[in-house]
Amino acid sequence: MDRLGAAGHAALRYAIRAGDRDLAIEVTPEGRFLVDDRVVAADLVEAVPGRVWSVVIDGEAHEVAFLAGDRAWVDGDELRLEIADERAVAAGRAGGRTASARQEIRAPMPGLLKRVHVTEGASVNEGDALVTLEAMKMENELRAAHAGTVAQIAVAEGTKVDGGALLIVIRSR
Amino acid sequence: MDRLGAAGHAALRYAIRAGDRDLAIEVTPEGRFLVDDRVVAADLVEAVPGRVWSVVIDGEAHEVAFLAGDRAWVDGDELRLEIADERAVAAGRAGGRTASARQEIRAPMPGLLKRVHVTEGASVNEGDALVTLEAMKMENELRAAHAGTVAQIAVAEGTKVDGGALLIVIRSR
Amino acid sequence: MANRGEIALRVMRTCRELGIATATVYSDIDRAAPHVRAAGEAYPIGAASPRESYLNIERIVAVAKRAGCDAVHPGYGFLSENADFADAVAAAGIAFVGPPGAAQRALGEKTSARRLAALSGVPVAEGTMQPLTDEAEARTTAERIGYPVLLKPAGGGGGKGMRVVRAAGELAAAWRASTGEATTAFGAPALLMERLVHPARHVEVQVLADQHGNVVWLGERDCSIQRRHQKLIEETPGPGVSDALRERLGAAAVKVATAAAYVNAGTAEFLVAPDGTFVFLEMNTRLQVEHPVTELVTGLDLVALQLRIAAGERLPFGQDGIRRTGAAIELRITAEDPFAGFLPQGGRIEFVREPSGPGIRMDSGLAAPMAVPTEYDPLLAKLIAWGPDRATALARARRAAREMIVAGVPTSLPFHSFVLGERDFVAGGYDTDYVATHWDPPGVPLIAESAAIAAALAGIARLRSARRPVTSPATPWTASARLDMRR
Amino acid sequence: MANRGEIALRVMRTCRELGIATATVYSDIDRAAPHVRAAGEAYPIGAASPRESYLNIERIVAVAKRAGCDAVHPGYGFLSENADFADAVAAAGIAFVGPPGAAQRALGEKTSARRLAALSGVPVAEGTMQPLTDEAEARTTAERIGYPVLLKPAGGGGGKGMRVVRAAGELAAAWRASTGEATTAFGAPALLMERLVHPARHVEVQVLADQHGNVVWLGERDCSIQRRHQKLIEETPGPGVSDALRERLGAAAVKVATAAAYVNAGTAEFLVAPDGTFVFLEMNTRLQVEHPVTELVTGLDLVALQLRIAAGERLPFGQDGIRRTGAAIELRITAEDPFAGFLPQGGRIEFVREPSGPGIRMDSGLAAPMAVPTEYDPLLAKLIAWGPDRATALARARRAAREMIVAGVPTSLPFHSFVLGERDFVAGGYDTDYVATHWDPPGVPLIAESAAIAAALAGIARLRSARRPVTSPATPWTASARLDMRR
Repeated sequence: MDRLGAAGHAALRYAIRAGDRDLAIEVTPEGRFLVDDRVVAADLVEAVPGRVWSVVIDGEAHEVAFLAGDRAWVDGDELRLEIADERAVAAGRAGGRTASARQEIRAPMPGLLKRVHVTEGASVNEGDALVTLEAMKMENELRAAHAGTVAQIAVAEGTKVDGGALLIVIRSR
Repeated sequence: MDRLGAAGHAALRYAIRAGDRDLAIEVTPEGRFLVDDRVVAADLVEAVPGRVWSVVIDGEAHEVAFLAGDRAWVDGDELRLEIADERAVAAGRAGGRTASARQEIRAPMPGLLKRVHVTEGASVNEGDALVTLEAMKMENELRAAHAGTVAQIAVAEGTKVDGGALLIVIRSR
Repeated sequence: MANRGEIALRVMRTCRELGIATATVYSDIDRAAPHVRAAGEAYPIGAASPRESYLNIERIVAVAKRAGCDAVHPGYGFLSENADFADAVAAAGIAFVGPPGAAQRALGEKTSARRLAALSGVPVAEGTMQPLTDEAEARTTAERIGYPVLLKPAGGGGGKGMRVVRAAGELAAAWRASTGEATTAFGAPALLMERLVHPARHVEVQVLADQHGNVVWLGERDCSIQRRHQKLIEETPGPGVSDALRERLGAAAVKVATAAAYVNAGTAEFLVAPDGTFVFLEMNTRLQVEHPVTELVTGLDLVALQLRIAAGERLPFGQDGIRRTGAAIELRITAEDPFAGFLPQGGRIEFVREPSGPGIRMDSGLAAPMAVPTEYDPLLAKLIAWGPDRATALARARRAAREMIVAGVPTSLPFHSFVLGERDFVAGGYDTDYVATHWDPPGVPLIAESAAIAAALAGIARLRSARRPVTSPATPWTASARLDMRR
Repeated sequence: MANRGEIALRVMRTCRELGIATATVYSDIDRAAPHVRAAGEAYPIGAASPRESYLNIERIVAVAKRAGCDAVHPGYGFLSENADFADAVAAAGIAFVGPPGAAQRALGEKTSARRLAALSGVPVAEGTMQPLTDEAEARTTAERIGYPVLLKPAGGGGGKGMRVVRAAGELAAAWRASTGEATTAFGAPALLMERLVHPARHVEVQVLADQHGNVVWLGERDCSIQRRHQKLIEETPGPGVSDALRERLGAAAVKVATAAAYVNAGTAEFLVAPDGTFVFLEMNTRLQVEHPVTELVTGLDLVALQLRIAAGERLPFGQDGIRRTGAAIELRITAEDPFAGFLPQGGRIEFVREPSGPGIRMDSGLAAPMAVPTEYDPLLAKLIAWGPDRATALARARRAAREMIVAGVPTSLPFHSFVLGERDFVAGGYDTDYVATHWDPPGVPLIAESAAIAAALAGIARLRSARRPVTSPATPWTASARLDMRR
């Protein structure tokens, strides 16, 4: 965001990952859009401030809503929308790209860390149970999304954790 | 509002006309409410910022919404809510109080002033047609709410008027 | 979709359920309107003024061609009863979802509809069988059939331009006003005159006709609750309609439709006198605003049936295949101030809370924020309630109406809550005079003292909080509001 | 009203329709919750933690007395199946809207319910007829009836604490987890064991019983679409239920209810094997979350009937007075992330758009803004659709689900749109394995390239507008947005 702010009124280039599509988008100082270097005649209107947009492209009407974080809603479908400027992409910081290198297991909600099933340095396979989090009257097992080695255990058993708290870090082999 | 602002943290006194009830309300610097000098244990919560309030008074639950201008919604009923400070009341500026002395006929919506049926100085009876306003594909006749004399005709026939524009002033006999 | 607002949304909902892709048109002022956001494709057709956009046949047909539409649904109002539009769509090789131009002409011009009904043995009110040439003829006709009489535009329905003339003295003014409105609304000044049937209930019958000559009637709707001859509340079954009368009305509606070689959904309007005798008024050659009450008691989707009929399919049922269960009522939530003679109000919707729950269906064109243009019909949304019996339907409608909040423009909601609690209406004993005889807006509803106090306190709290910086979204809002009260 | 959320609102809606004044309780965190705003009276009963508030019998009964309640409705969850609560309410001279404590004890403890069913000739799954004393007994039992087996809390339903044990090796962990969850959820660690009936459909039957010994069944609901043994989608009629099977299930449900001297609304749950044989699982001694699908096909208001039964009235109809028309389906909109194993998510609702229109009923506890506490059940709202046939009901549900927007917390909506478009579900061929075998979240829905581009453009426009001062409400918003794009 800072970088965007700094960019002022120069042309802005973005790398977009919308769902499973990668798009290079440029916004000219006049506010015209180039998608993968093709000019797109897009008519955008903010229907609900900061929340819902009406987008008409050559007669095709779309409704877009922003739900939370990078989750967007388009014509009834949910998708993840990741926006980075060119440098961020180059640096490989475009969302999702680095997921396989380093996994952070975070608490999806506030709760009690009932049990930790692994130790630091242990190697885990995809799907292995890592911790048990008790929340909303249920015990939820958080599992590894990829095989790897437990690089860090950030929280001890029996701790009350906030939503989003880092619990475990897995590094891929 | 300015006066309120100026009042700072001193106790604030208001004269309320809610529907057909007149209430004198004082708000202490601690935020307690006195209604007609009786302390009222009111728990207020802003449910929708600036729009909807939940008010619980001794277990009685009320939902209050502000619709537009002085129109309020309470538990499914609409009422007009007029708030003035003591001085305003003294000066007879509390809404509605002076309605019978001077009637202002205003355009309820933008439209074309098709015809004016009266002349300045003419005396009119309650219900007399004063002007015909064409709007939303209909001709609407605006009528006198009380008998009186036409003190002023503010707009000429054939003029396009905005919503709220003053059209005619009637003074009661 | 050649329309806007709730009806555009309602038609597109059925299309999506049937897997039919949708395209709509919009005027400049409607760019961000809900019907544009809901459509698959959307095309601008000009300025806000209806003539420039929603009444512009050329542009709409051009869009329909460009978008490759198989069919065009006109909704109600605008071009829905314009025979030239129906012909233009057909000429473009596109199916028009409604009756063909010929049938529309036969029924659209009111005197021709009266002649047609009379010929097929359906009673009509005494009056002119041809448009009136001038005010003089109007005067002589009025003297012949006797005052009070009704002046109506011959060119269109919906109650626009209609005037009751009680005595010779009122004729001149009424003639002027009606001619003017007829021109504005239908582009044709022609008027006709009928003896006023009074007191009377306004009862209409829904009919469906396919392209193969099959015609059925689905049931009646009592639409007597009107202001300016325009409906505010409709219900089925009609409280004053016996089974025998229902059958007679249904048969009459089918006669008129058959005589006009009618196709698709239509509605025959009647006036029913206290003694159960009735006269045919006119045929609405389109889907009615109030079609949902019929859908709720029959379980049918009239829009889906319209599309199947337009596609040349046969009606999937005969007259004896139609079942009606329970009762339904519709409240028209309009941008009108019931405390100021139901004057339409434009403005901006700032906040909306719509009701739902058991037995409630909302067909709504509301969103927040949203502009309410003064250029179009003030209908914002329709609250429709079903119940196994009338009492339950009414109780549900009242409960829901009192849950609903619309901030930014005045609406007809206070009128609806009043009517649904009013003795005569609840008893079912009402006619077209109801609004005039029962709605004497107190301006001030009688609400509990404690509620008034609650409002006052909240109002003051709002004034006070107006002096604070806005709460950051991060902060829990209840907490912040409480703190404010403790200041 | 001794509950919160959508069920509190749903019950109070019926009360308002019947002219019954309402009082509710609320925990500190719920002070501004929709059910408090909708109630006639509202009383605080303690901290957010259920034990301190919605599970606090003493405080709730005290409030009921203070408010002078004639009856207490427990909703579902919380104290709805707590026999001590039913007794305490009755002891206070207040009508409990549900079965008396005795019936709840007979059916609430699962092994006693199994014994009771078996004695009345209703088939039950092979397993323990008494609670298991320890892990060792569990092990021997499992070996006797053979793996896979099912471990269940004996103390309560709702699928909480249930574990499938496929082999001896899994028993220890499962025993530990289930015991823990049983204690958390029901305050009792006792477990029972059943042979796993698999594959199977989860089919339940709604019953009504008055205080005069009359018992009827209203129809079945297929609730096989579950995650963690908790329901996500329910529909009626059950796609796999023949008329003959329906009659057998209904008769079995009535047998159990009669044997337990049951009173008020209840639900008998069964597992149905592919060959049409079934076993009784348990009786839910309360109003079910999914009761609306039965209301939509029968036209009845189950809450109204519950209140009449609690008031001592007789059932207004017999078994042959019940008609079922069409099909209905319910989608549970929960605050869970379907892309992350349906993990419940607390947070704050920032924006909501609820669907409506033909055939749609929303029973919702949503408002914006609104806090979603992690202390309670993640159910936010129920989207219920009716149609003359299953295909129409599904099409309407899908259309409506895709209209709905909830911003602020993840919801189950993406799962629902997937299921309603998925071949096997649409064909009706599914069982309790459906979620495991069909929901392999792609994480990325396949949407049109143009839609992705639209999203990207709007996203960038948002970033850009974030750098502007907020538009003043006075300025027309479309205009301002357009200007922004032209910068």
